[in-house]
Amino acid sequence: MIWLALTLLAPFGAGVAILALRRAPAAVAIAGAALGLAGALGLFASMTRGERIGAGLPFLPDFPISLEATPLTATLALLVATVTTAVLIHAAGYMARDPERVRFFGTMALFVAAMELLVLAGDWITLLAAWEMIGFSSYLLIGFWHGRPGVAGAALRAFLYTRSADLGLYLAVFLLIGRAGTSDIAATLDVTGTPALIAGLLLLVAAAGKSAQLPFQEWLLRAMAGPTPVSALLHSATLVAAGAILLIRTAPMLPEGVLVAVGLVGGATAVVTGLMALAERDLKRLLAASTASQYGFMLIAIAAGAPVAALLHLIAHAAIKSALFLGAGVFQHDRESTALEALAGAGRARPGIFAGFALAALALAGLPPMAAWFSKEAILTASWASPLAPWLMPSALAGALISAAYMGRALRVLWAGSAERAKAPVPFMAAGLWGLAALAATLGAAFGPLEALLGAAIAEGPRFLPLLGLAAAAGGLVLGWTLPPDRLLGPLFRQAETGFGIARALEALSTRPVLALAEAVERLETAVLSGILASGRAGLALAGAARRIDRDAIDGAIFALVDRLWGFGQRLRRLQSGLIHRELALSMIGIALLVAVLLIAPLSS
Amino acid sequence: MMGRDLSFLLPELVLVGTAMLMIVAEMLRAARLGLAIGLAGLATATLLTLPVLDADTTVFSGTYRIDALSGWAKLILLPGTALALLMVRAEIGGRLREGSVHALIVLVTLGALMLSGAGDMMLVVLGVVLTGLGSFALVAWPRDDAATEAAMKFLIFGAVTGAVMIYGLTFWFGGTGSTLFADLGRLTGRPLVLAAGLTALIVGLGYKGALVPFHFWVPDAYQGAPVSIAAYLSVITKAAAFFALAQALRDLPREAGWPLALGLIAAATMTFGYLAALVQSNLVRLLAYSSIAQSGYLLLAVVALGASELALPALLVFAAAYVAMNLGAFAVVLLAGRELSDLEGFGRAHPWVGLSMAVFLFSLTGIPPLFGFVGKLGLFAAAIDAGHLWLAVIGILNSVLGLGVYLRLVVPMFAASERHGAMPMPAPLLTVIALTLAVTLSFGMVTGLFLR
Amino acid sequence: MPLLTIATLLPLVAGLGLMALPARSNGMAHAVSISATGATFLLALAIWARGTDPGGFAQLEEAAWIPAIGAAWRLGVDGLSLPLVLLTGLLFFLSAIYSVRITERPATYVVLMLLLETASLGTFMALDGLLFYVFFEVSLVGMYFMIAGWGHEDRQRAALMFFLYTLLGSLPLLLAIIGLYLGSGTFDMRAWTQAPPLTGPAAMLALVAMLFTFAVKTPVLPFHTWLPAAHVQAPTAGSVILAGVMLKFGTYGLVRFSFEMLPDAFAAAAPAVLAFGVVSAIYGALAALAQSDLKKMIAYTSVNHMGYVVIGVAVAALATGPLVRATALDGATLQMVSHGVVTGALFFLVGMLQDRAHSRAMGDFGGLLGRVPWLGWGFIVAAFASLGLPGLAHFPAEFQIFLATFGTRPWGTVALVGIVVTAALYLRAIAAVFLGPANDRWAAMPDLDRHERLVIGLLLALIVLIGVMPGVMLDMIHRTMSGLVG
Amino acid sequence: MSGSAAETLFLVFFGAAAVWFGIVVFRTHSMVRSAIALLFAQTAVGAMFLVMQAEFLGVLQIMMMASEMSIMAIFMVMFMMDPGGLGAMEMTHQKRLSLKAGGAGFAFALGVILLGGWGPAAQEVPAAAAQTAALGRELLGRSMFVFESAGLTILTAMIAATMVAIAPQGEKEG
Amino acid sequence: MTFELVIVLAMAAALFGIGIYGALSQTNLVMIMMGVELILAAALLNLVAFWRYLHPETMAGQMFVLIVMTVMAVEMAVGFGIAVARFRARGSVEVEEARELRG
Repeated sequence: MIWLALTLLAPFGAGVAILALRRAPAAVAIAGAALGLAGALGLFASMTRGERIGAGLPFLPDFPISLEATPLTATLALLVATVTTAVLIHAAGYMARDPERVRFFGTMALFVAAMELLVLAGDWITLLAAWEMIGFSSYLLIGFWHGRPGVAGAALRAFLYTRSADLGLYLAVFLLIGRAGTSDIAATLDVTGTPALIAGLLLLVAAAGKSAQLPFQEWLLRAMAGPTPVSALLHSATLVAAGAILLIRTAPMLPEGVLVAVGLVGGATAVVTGLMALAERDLKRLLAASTASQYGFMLIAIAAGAPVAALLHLIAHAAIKSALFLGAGVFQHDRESTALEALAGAGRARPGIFAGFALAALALAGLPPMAAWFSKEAILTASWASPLAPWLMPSALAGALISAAYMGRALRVLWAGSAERAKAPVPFMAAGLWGLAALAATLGAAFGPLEALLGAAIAEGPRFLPLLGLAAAAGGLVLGWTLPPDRLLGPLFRQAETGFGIARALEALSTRPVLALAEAVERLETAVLSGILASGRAGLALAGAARRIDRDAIDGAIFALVDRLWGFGQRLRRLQSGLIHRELALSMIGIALLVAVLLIAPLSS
Repeated sequence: MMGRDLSFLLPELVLVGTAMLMIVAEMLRAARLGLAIGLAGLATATLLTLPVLDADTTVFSGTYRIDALSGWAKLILLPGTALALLMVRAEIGGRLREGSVHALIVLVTLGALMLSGAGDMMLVVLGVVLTGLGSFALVAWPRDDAATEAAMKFLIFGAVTGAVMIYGLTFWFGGTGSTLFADLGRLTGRPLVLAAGLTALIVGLGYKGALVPFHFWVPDAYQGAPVSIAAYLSVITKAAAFFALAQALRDLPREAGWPLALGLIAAATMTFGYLAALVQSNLVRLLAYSSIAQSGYLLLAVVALGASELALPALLVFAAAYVAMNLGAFAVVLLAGRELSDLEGFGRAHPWVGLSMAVFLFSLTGIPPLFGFVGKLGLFAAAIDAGHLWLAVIGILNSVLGLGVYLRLVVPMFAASERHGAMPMPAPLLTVIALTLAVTLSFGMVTGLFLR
Repeated sequence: MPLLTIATLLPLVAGLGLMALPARSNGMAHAVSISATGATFLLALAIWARGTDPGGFAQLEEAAWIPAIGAAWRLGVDGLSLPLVLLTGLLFFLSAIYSVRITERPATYVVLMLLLETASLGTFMALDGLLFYVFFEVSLVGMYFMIAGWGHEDRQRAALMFFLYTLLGSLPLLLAIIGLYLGSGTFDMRAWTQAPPLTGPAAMLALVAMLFTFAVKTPVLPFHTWLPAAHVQAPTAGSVILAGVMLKFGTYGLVRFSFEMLPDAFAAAAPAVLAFGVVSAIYGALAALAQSDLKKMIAYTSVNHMGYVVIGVAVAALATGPLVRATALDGATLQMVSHGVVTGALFFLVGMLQDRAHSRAMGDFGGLLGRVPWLGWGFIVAAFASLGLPGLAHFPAEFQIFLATFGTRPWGTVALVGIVVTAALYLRAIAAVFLGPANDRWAAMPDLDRHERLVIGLLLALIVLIGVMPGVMLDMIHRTMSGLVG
Repeated sequence: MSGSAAETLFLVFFGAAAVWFGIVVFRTHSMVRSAIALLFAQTAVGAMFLVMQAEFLGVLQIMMMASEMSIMAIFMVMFMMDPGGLGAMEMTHQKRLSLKAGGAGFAFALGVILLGGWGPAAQEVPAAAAQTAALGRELLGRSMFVFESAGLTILTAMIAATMVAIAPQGEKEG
Repeated sequence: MTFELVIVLAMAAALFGIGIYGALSQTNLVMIMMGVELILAAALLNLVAFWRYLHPETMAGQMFVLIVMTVMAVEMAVGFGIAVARFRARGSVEVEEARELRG
């Protein structure tokens, strides 16, 4: 209980305290994150002792909030806490001179709290709430430098893309709650049959949106407008991870049909976004595309029936990618740009940082004995063994090759150019980076016990698979180091550069119609209004405007209905000719009608 | 027998005496005295009505009815007449033959009482003629071009419709051998005779009650007459016509078809009145058309007669509300001027009177919690209860039209304008406005407590 | 102590007292206004503290009015009306505080506000059909004068449009009320609820009349066109009251009258009502997306949010299980409160922005967040609440509504696209007004002052409170709704 | 039966006369002639009353109409710029429509008369003296209120007529 | 039903028709009043005929006749009074000249 509360409330309290006190933001944030880390460690320790921890709070009638720590969620909580602590330490340096530090650290701390809530959620409503709140926090963080041109648009896009995909989660949650009669996640995992298929597909949509899988990858590439620590956090253990976490948690429920779809999305993303990363001209965008591609791997793992492999890769990737971003942040700090051209040689100017960066990059490429090697291995094994689809393994392998290639390319660019003199040393940033890089290198050792803890060991595959993986990694690195991407990719380069037109197609299919519809609605609104006005004016013209009463204040204001009736009144008015004999004659006609009615009415009744 | 009858007729007798005394006062050229006598007489008659309010009987072998309808009618018509007298005093006080006007008004009110208690065709005929003759003279009182033209139109319409009515009613006499409405049941199974008399009655009383298509005289007569006379005509004689219609029709089988005919007339009247009012720029004419529209609403209650118990109460409540709010509105017009443009900024210059006018107009529209709303509520309830949902719907649609009409007055009143400086505020007029305002405002909320 | 009667009449009496005073200074008018609305708010809290009765109405107060026709002064509250009463008390109080800046004929303005408060409270608490209608209509007159007298550029036209539209809309309700009366012989709404007096075609006719009224008031497509016009022209406090309180008359009536008093007819018509709700929600969101005028945009989002309420009520009639029905009604009721608080805050904020800049066009601004952080962050939080962010007021309500909808008529969840479109439009508005390069035109713009911070702070606190602990409202609502459907 | 035949004959004769003079009223182009024709028409009606054994009413009709018509003639001479009252002048408009209206009125009335189902006719009527006595009882008994109302109407008419007819002294004619 | 009754009623109906024609077709107030007189004469004839042939026992018929005669008289009196006033004000009693008030 206490660990659970500490994990959640420490970052939350830190965020509130920062925003309220507006003092020493970095220190408070790091303290909060550290306390949270302690809590997560405590939780994890409890798990290893076989305890189960849960808590409930009232929320909606019949649907309480519940929190739950299982080995899986505790592991994830620990991961989040670890990465965030490191990133916050780095950010203390990175943001040292920013006048809006308070807002930054406050939002970061709240973001972390939301992410922990997501991870530890025991019921769907809490999960959904946390899911949306991390979207909101990331909106604030991506839009942190809101004064700069383009930033607001990037933040907007990030939130909108993920929110559109979130509809899938909403519907899935409605469906699952409706089926199970409870919002408890564990209980709903028993759902089977068609509802499970539909819910699974809906969850896939939501996860694809958050994890920037095809076709939603675009927002992630643009989300680089935020400060680098933000990117580090988003890409590693938090926002983007949420999608994969969702699928990992619900994996027991997913029927085959969904798994095929997951595999399709994951495989395609791994390859396509990998190619995009290769063609990228901006370091941070390259890393972003690489993130999408790595999450594609995780989806492949889930499709192959090995969510544990996905979890391992998630952990490995979290450490690696945050380290890479922190490194990129340092380079950006030096060169005040993230364009690859501008960064040429930036690595050689800070060999220490570059070493950390390179370590992480090699890890990502999948070189043994670093973390990603193990996880990629596990994924390859699982996909080889998967009876589901024969193309899972090849696509994973291709993805691995491409990952290695773009990492090789990045290293080459950073090393090859002219080394200008670096600015002042950056101890905080370096500390964060090295801490993470070290994790990236060594985490693999922890995977075995972790698998044991989760009770899901990965089966051994054929012998040649590790060799194949190693070959892909090494080959990719070499190719990326030696060949410029346009030669490497050949005719694909142009396509990859523009993201294969997927983003444009998606916008053409969604945003444009919506905006067009909105325009149409607006036109309808004005047409309705002007239609009323026009008919009112026509009525006035019909009336011949016998007298001008425009002087009266009211006339300008007479509402359209009255306008229209005006003409009618004028016509009736002509009956009132003032000539008695005419009026009398009209009365006589009236009498005749009256007689007719009086004669006919009794007959009809 | 006769003593008993006369005791029921005390209010009428007091009023006759009052009229005689007023004529004497006029001969002595003592207009103020005449007015005082008139007010006192009206007050006495009103008080004398109270003891017989619960009666449900007839006097003189059924020719005159002393029942809830005629009793409440007196309670509405007599105070209304007193208010009208005050307005007349404010408008033409001190001018020639003022006393004749006062006396005529009391006499016409007597005719109105005859109508509202009529149990006999002859009384209806006499009532229509009496109120008509007095009204012609009242309208013609200024004797200028406009007034005489108005009176002439009024007269011609009145004479022709009156003659048609009399001719038609003779058939009812032929059919039943009686002139009592109570005997009309004998006509069952003779639709033609029934229709002839009905047509006649509707023509004669429809003219008096300003129903389409017998309304043509209304705007002209109101415009040509003094404003206070227009106010008087728009409430007292009109309300009396509806009371007479109710007295006559409640004994007739609904199968005779009159509910449908009257329903159609009601719909036409409401719609026509408001549509025509919409385009007026002369305030008196505008109010004339508005009062035509209100006639259509009053007719809703008559249409429901015999099918809904709510019909008579609805008729009385709305008539009371109508008398109060219409008199009030005319009183403000008397103060502000006869043209729509005279109202510009009036409410800002004289906030209390302006506010009163807004209250009267909103009440005429039927907006709660004003008296007019309660009246219309009863009318709609009666109509729906009687199975004429369509009429209620038309009534409601027309309420919106009416709002357009009345907002044309309210809005400029509160617009910024420098037109109005200090102006004389005759005390009688302020009294009228205050009293009608009190009734319009409070009776909407509290009358219910006194209704049985 | 007849707290309900006192709360209802207190503002009116204070207003009349102010009118009767011979000499009135501006300060005095506002002091009366703030103290009267404040006292009424306290009374509303006291009524809240007394609580409701799960079996029906609580805290009944009766007095004779028109005994002849069975109409009486009947007040009472239940879990449906009490949250709305509290909301009304709060929003009027805040409007009074905000309105201290009004210097144009403040006494009249205050009297109108107080009249409106009496009418609004009366509408929610009346247990007599006739009394309900009276209050319902009086509010119309008050709002008309409010818009016509203190509105912006084109106020006369907007006021007329508002008045004609809603009067035309409310008169059919009168017919329906008359129908209920004729069917039962009384105006007691409790009797109408316990034994629905109309059946068959008569009930259907009455329902159609009612639905028309409530559709105009709510407003539901295609009867919504008065709303943007009225909102754009209304003074800020008027907009807040209109959106925060008066739109609820429509949905409150939908539950209280259509759902409770004509259950069979409403159940038969519910698919159509649901369709209208869905179309309204989507249409409102799309129309809002196309606006460049902030106030108009928020006005259109009201169409969207109120559409969800309509969906909730329709689903409650369509669903079979009592749990689902209660969930739908819970959500609909909570959504009314949430919308009042959130949209109230948004209108206040736009009003404050307009006070400073004399413009409401998004394009005129940019980068204001750095200049006026209170205003900017207030708007951002309120906007995210409005687009349904969890932890803020709209989420629990919308979640319940959609949960029930999905379980009953899955196609109804099409309206979910509304939450994406509202997200888009708010983000766009935030980006245009508060983010991006700062516009030098507004370099001297002052941030919120003490009064304004109080107003916004209270509302935002409530938004978060409802979002995090909906139980404070929902428990009471849920008890009543469970009784209603069980 | 012969009495009845004579009655019928007289009724037809006077009836035809009344109708004929009625037509003449609107056929001449002189108001004086119109007035005289009306006088004859009313007199013929009065004669019919006599034939129908309503002697009192018949006499009343003939005398009243005679007096009234003379008043009317004087008025015409006074006001119509036509001292001789014999000159021709066009005094009609919308004749076709009026004819149709008159025809329709006649037709409807005739329809009611022919299809009214009046039942058997009474053969005997009270003698003149008895009639007058009964009428007196009716006047002072059952119909007293009506009768008094008629008196009140006449009073009103007097006041009304004098008020409008007398020149507005001090305002227009000094 | 009897022949005499129908004859008289038919004659009255004819007078009624003529009266209506007159009231509608005449341009002069006095002439219009003559039309009204004819309609009232028709009513009188009706009443007497109904009394004579259907209800001789009741005197209400004769009473009604008296009332209608009164009505004729007073209406003419006031009518001419108004004619005088009109002639004073305008110099004519032509109805077509009376169109100041309209609309």
